[in-house]
Amino acid sequence: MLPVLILLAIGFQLLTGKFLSVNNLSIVMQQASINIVLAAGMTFVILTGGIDLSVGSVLAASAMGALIVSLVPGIGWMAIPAGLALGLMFGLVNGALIALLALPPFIITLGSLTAVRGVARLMGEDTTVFNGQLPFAVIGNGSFLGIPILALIALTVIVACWFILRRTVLGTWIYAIGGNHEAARLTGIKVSFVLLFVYGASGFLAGVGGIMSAARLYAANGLQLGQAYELDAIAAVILGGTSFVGGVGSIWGTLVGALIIAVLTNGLILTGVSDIWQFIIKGLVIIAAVSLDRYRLKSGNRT
Amino acid sequence: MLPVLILLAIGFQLLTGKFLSVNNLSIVMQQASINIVLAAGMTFVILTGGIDLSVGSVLAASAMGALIVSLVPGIGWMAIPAGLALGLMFGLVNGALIALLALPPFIITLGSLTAVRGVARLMGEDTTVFNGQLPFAVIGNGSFLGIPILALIALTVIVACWFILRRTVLGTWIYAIGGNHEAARLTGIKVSFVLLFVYGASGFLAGVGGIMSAARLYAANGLQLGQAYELDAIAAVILGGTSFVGGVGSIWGTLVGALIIAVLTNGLILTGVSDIWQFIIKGLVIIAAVSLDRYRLKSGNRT
Amino acid sequence: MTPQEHPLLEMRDISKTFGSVVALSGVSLTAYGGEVHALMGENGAGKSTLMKILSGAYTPDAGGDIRINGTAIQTGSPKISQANGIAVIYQELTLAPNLTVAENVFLGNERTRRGIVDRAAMREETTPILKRLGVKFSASTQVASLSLGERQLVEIARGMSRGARIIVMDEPTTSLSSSETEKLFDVIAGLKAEGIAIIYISHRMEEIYRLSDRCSVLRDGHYVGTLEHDDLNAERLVSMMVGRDMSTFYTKEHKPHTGERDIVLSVKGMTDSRLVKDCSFDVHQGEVLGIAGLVGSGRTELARLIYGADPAVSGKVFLNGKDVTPTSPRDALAEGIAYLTEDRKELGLFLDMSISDNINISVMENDSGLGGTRRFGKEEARARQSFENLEIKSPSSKITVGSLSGGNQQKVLLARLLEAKPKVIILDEPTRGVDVGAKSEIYRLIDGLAQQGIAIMMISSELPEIIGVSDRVLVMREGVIAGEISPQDGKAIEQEDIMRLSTGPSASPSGDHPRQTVTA
Amino acid sequence: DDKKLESIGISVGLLGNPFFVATIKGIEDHARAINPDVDITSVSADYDLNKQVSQIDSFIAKGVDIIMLNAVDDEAIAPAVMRAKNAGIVIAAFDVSAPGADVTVMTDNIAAGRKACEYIVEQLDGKGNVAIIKGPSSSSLNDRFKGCSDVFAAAGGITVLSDGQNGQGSRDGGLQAMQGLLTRFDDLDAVFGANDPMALGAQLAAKQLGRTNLIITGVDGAPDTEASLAEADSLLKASASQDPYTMAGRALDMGYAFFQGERPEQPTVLIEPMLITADNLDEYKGWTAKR
Ligand SMILES: Nc1ncnc2c1ncn2[C@@H]1O[C@H](COP(=O)(O)OP(=O)(O)OP(=O)(O)O)[C@@H](O)[C@H]1O
Ligand SMILES: Nc1ncnc2c1ncn2[C@@H]1O[C@H](COP(=O)(O)OP(=O)(O)OP(=O)(O)O)[C@@H](O)[C@H]1O
Ligand SMILES: [Mg+2]
Ligand SMILES: [Mg+2]
Repeated sequence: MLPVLILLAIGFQLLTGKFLSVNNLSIVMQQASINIVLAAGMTFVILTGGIDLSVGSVLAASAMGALIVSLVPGIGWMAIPAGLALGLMFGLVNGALIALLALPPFIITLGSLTAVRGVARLMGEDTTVFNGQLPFAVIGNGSFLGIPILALIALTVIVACWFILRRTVLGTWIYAIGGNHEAARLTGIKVSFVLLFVYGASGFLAGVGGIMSAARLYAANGLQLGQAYELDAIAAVILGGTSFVGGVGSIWGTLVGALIIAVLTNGLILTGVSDIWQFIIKGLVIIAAVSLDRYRLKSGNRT
Repeated sequence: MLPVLILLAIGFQLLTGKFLSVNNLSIVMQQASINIVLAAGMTFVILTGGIDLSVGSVLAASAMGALIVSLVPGIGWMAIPAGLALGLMFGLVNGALIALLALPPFIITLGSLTAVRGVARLMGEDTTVFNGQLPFAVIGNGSFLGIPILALIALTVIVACWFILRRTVLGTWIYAIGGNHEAARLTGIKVSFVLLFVYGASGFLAGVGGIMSAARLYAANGLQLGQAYELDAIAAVILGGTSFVGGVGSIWGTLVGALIIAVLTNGLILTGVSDIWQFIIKGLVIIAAVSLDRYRLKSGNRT
Repeated sequence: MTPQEHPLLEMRDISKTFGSVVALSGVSLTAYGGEVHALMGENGAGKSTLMKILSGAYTPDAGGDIRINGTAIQTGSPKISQANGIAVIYQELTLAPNLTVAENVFLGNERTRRGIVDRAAMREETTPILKRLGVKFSASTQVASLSLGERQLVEIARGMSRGARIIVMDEPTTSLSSSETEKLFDVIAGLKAEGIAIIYISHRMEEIYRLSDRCSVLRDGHYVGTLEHDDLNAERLVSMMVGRDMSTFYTKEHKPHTGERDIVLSVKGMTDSRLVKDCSFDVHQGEVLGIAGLVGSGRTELARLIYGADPAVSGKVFLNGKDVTPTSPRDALAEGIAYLTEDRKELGLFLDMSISDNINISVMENDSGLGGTRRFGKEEARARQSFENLEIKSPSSKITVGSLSGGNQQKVLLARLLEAKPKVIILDEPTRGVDVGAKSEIYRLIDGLAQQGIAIMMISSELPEIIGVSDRVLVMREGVIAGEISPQDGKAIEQEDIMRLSTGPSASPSGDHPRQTVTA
Repeated sequence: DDKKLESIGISVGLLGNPFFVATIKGIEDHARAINPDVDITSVSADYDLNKQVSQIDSFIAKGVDIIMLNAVDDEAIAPAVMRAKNAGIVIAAFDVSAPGADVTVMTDNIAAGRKACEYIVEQLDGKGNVAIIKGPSSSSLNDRFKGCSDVFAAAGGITVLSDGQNGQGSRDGGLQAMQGLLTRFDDLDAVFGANDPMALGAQLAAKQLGRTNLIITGVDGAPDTEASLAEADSLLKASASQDPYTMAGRALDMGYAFFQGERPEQPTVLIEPMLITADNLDEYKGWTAKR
């Protein structure tokens, strides 16, 4: 998919003359960052052959949690740990249901998509919680050596995930479970533990996404925030070449997939195409991208 | 899942005293009808191991098409064929890309979810198209022998799908492809034809849903109509026991799954629970329903 | 062998029920260090289940216990079984195809350095084991690209790598060819000398005679008895296994091919992009042509090319003189070429569908009524006819095919093939994983088909089977046809002839491959 | 004797929006003043017409006395309204008109757009480059867009650089759309966001890119808008504010009167929005103020 990404970047540069400016690239990275973080967690989950539809809702709940805590005098510094803990907790609940009770991931996480959304709304009683003096606002708006901190977080997450997947035993187990669930069990791999880990990780990273979103917007709304984010995250993973049946894929592919989505969104806005046509073009480019990629690889695998 | 449905119905009756009234049951059937029709098409697709995310957008485009045609003097009667043809066309395009180019269904239909949404908006230039004298309004509001016509359509679709799945060669092929794609090819089954059929059918039924929606509302809006309907349709299919990997499931299960969702939505409104708690309860009931079902069957299959 | 005084392994009074199915009832088994203990029984007798209990994959019903060196161990945990030195090489392979050979060998047992997976060390440790097994692939090969037989060897390497004291091999040779089998036997001899106990499950008598010190027999989940090596003979074993006598094994009543019979199938210059090069041969009416060769010699690939399952680079297929070169299996079937896959679970059966559906699937189209509606009466009649013709043992044709034993599954697949009324049948390892009883029934069936004038190609890695069933044998080596062997003057084909051709000097990659014709 | 008000159904476009939370509070307070034990069910249609029609049907089945309706579509909701009326239920529309409703109370959205953009024209002395961030198509957002566009068109020196970008009605969307606008145009003087979340998002983008010489206005007067206006360095300078609490409460009162058989002289009431800036902030009674 990397060639597709490069083609798109060059195309938008030719069309707008502004796409490849340092300024805009940093905006693209920033816009991509939350989806990259969610998609990284989703990569773990999809590699085991599962799916996590609840990430958008968990992100909303974590952002709400972080903002609410940040407003409590005296313990404002607890905001980040609180948001992360919330995300991790929801992820572990998903994981426990899926790993220990052997329930189907799609329905379980669809259920938590709905239920956690309700919790997120309840937390703010359906209003927007905002904090103009957000103690961790620098995360959303600062930059380090000219690179937005949001983008740095996303890259750190990607590198950490790469390390886990490729350099640790746990990573090998994740691939093994996706490749052959039963074989993994028979060789003595703690399948439940690994599943608990991947859903926990996905929830935790959704928590990270919640913190990032809160820091960027100084505000969170339990209902609107994170709606349909799961689709973008899954799209990034699958565009990146990870197979839906599990066992095959890489975190770098996910990074490229997420960047393609961000470049498309940003580039189309820059060209000034109307909102309606942005939809149509975005859909067609996604289809064209997979077709091109498939044609390039000339392989017949189905995902 | 049938026991869950019955439990829910009895529960809501005890709580509200109004749930099981003839009037309310006919409303529930009416509310469920569009999702039943979409979920029927989705059952075909998921049985082959695929997925169709574009149904909501296709429904919107078909409804727009039908309404726009209904407003053209002289050819108003063409509205229904036009809406159905639009749905079928989009479905066949999905099917052709997936069957002939062997592209991954998730990404292709995610692309068409976006692109077709754009087309639907373009058709009405982002406004609501309205026709107070809709020639086929009886579909949405009439009833026959006391049963709403919408519900009759949904039941007819279910029976027709049951017939195709259980009484025709094509249906057997659909199960075979989902059960073992490569074995199906090696036994001489026309795999591409079957895939073209299932995505075509899903698109066509989304077209039927579009007509039903237009007839019910006398109106359509390219942007809002059908948003996230794919999730409800998929949820109905999976709740109904159809396996995500394909090959296992039944259309009756889908009917029950769709009814559970409709009963939950309607019942919770009747009890007067607040919107937020409706979310939370709905999510938890979905999770509880699969757990209960799994426990009841005591089987270890994962979907 | 020097049998020790105390058994290394004792399994006592093991029972296991799956729902209403009693897979094992009160079975006991002992094994001493340094012995090969064979386990035999018909398909579904409970052999694999017993071994899965030993490995911790299944938890046995309460009552029995497993003792290692006299100490009872906890059952139902793969980890604990492994820790007690038990390694099981399963019949259904337990490899992750997306990982490399070394990663699979060390799966669940990874080597790490400071918490980081040490792939280099795993490769280094795997390489000598692979060398001992004499395989062609390396430790860093992706398992997905290996053939079934090669995967089996990876599975064996895993067992060896764990330094186990008890190694169970559940039908390890089903996808190995004779030379690989020989290598495996050497390995087993070595393990035995090291004092390891080996439990060896197989349906092949010759292997049991050669390898085993003792042989226990199961029937319908019950323990029948144990024979010492010196008491082993076919009649006793078979009668213990099936509870009745069995007369003939290989049947050959069809007229062997003679020059004047019509050529039905003619393959010319078949070549693909990977392995198969320029394969040409004919099959005559009523002839059984055996195809022999080592694992990975390209027999399956050649068959798939003829069947149109994979794209050929060049080459034509003629049927009764007419060019019918198929581009899809559907084409091939329509022309009258049928293919029985070597991998019945992955590529053949629809395990969740009924036996009747599995038999009818490729012809129900022709039977169907208006709008493609199925005619269940007709289908049921076909299924019943197949049950009769092939002696399929099942209470009903409505139950799912997944619940049948291996031999009966294979017959269902054969029944499907025959419903297409083929002129040519390609059988790929038709008796893999099938018990003795069913095996001889399948041989009788092949013979009957040849008598009806059908041209048959039979790929097999079991040399006695190739020799016992075929009229003529082609031997493949590295994708080309290395030679052809036909019996002459009443003298039968010898195993050595086949071995010589299949292992012979490596064919040059670019040059032409002169075909040897050997006459016995 | 008065008929007893026993149950009310409320359906709003999107409950997660604080605006609607305030409307519901208004309705609840006014209804409880009439009957403390009144049964109130409020649901969100999530801007889905099918869903809203289903909800109205469910309210009919439940047999509520009054349906408080914030229509997802100001035209297409007509058939459902007819059904409810035929079932003898009073329909009170608020915020968005609904054809056939018995009473209607709403903000004058054209005026809201006009006021917010007149402020821009004034501050720019009638000269400059401006952009409009629109929202998802809906009658209230479209009216504000129209009110604003008319003002810009009438002012000779104003150039509208872009009015086709969609901020999705949210902070996030506004931020993203504004990042695009600021990259495309170096000489933007002012931006109108069709609602406050989009305007606040636009402000975040501008601040991040270090832009200070910019005027942003919005519509709503939400609590976070108030907070922003109070800050010295706020780029958000003005917002045409609505009063959801009062508006919805009034709709309930009128609906109740209708329920008692009184026919109002004016079935439709338009509430004039108030333009709030840093200067008149203290006079403004916010959405969440105690009443
Ligand atoms: N997971 C399971 N669930 C239900 N029944 C099972 C299961 N596994 C095995 N069985 C049944 O238990 C019996 C014994 O099966 P097992 O696989 O042990 O036989 P086997 O002797 O290994 O046969 P084969 O020679 O074909 O490998 C069979 O009737 C089989 O159908
Ligand atoms: N999908 C694949 N990708 C890459 N290589 C493959 C693939 N399938 C088979 N091969 C290789 O092609 C060679 C020929 O395999 P083939 O299955 O045709 O051999 P065979 O003689 O039939 O042996 P077997 O007894 O294992 O079936 C083997 O070396 C195998 O590793
Ligand atoms: Mg077995
Ligand atoms: Mg083979």
